[in-house]
Amino acid sequence: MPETGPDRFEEGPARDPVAARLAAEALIVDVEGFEGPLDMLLTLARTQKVDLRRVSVLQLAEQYLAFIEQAKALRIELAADYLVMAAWLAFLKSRLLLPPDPEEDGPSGEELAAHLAFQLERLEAMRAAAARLMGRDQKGRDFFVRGIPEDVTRIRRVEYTATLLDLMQAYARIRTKDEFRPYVFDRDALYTMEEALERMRGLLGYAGEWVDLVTWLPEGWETDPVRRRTATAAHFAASLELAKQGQIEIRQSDTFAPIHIRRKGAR
Amino acid sequence: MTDRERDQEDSLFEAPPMAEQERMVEAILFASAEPLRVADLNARMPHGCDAALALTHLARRYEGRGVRLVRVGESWAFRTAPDLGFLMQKETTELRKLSRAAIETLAIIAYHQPVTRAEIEEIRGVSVSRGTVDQLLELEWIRFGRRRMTPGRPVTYVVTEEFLDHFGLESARDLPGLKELRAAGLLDSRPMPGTSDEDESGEDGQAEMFEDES
Amino acid sequence: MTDRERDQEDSLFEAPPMAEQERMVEAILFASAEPLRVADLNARMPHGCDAALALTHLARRYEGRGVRLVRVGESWAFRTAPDLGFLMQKETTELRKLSRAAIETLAIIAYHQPVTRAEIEEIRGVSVSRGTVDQLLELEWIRFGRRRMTPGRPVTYVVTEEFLDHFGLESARDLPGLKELRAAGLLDSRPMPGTSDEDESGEDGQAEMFEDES
Repeated sequence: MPETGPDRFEEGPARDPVAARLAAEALIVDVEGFEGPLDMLLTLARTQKVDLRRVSVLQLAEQYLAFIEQAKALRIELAADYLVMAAWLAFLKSRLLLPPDPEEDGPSGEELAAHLAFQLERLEAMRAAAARLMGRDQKGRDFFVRGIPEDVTRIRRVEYTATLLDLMQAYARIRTKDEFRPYVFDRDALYTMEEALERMRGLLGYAGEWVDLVTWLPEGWETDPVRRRTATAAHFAASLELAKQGQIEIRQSDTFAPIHIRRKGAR
Repeated sequence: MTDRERDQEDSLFEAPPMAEQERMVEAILFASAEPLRVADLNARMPHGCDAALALTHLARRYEGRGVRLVRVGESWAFRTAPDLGFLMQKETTELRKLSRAAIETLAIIAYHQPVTRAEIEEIRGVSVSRGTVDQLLELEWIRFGRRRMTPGRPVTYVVTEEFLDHFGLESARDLPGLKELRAAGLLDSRPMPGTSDEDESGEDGQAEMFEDES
Repeated sequence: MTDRERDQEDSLFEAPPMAEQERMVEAILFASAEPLRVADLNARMPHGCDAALALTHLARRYEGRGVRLVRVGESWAFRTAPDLGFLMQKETTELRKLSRAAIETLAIIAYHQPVTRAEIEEIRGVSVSRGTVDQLLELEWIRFGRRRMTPGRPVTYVVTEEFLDHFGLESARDLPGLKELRAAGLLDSRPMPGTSDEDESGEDGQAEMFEDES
């Protein structure tokens, strides 16, 4: 970033004297080096060379505002949080300088100043703590872990379980394989529309005259009520499909009357 | 401590005291990712150190401890004491359901014992894999019975005491028959039209089988 | 040796003698690069062992040696003595260069835990970049703590056992200067005068955490 600084200014208007440009560069470098406005304030506070607890917040505010002014004069773009801090410090400065307005409530200038001092002290304390932390002996640098750790061999013992119920169910399954079916899906008693469609296409050639759809049911599906129902439904759906395709005609003389079909164009 | 300090002062440009050398060897060997030779140790320790001597001291210190200093070829390393090797294992038990093939095979053996592999296959309608039988043998739920006196003298399988114990049975004959299974709702109680007689006969066959045995 | 044998016979179903337990703890911890909890040790040792007691004996035995038994939070590990670090050039791992922001953020989390991102930002006076937190999470030096019971239920950050291990700390209470900082009120979450005291709970949380531990 510092390298790009001068370039940016060289592109700018040439009226800036060299000295000002150098100052601007220095300032840019400085702003870049700060970790935000609080960090800058802390650096400024250190220049007062007093205990942070006795830092003059008013003086600090003035220093900061002067810095911002200078940056503005040099047309340095400052991040928004620097400007927010400047506005707040300007407000604080006015509070500190003017006699307290009894009409106005809210914290006094002194309270706000004390808080800022606290924040600075806390930030500095954390910096010191961080430095002490990093100064400790560190693993992999000062002390070391076992170089040849021995892996714990995991012995996985698999224990198989089966209950008497499992055993009996298994046996029942085998002994009755032909008839024993889990009653989830009874495929045997289900006639699909695809099956019916397939079947009817094959039979269509014979349907020159009107035929009752019921007589089209396949063998073994006419008596058992469950099978009859599913076969009928499948064939009905299939006949609708065939009618839609223009292959057959359907007629029903009355509600619930038998449904008749015949091949289209048979006559 | 003052002794050591004096020692160190005396030997500002000499080798550290042997106790210190021992510590160094200990730390280096502990942290090293591989066994180290005496020469490696000497190379890493301050000038004038005698790693070989420090090693003998250190080895003595670890005698009878949970870890020991051992020589691996030309090199040295710390190793777990052999008698504590069992601590380096972690046993985990995993419960797993028996596969369908295994439970079916087991059921057939239980209901039809003594039974040959060919018979099991005939009843199940599929071949029985070697692994399935091995697994049941390993679980000690089945064992070999007497050979069948038929051509080829095939081995038979029977269930074990361990099996009875696991399933809480006094004898294999306590296994419920098909009728009881049906009564217990384990079988679809709605027989297919025209097929009801068939499984009845199966049941008979099974009863027969147990009678054969006695 | 005969003594020990007699001991072992006597205690066939009792815990092994303490000297033996000490060897066991030594072997297990020597074999592990990671710190292990007392509960982990007990789980791997024979029934009835008292790993905690064995650890105190063991720690004494390794005092002043080249490797030391150290406590890391709830866990224990062997680590080389820090004064011998100079011998370990080979083992030295390249420590990732942490940015100033990362180091400060880490310190703030360690000293103020559990702490929210907003609180970290308030202390540093700048926003915390995602990368900074990610880096610390990746190093496993910090982890998410409980959510703060304030509006928005923000997540909090706390330091991990790996953090303690890395910096050779027994617990977060052993952070350097923690007492002084707390006495000076510098770990208080002091809200800006005139703002609502939503942050109050944060202060409680932190005090609580350190008290919990003691």
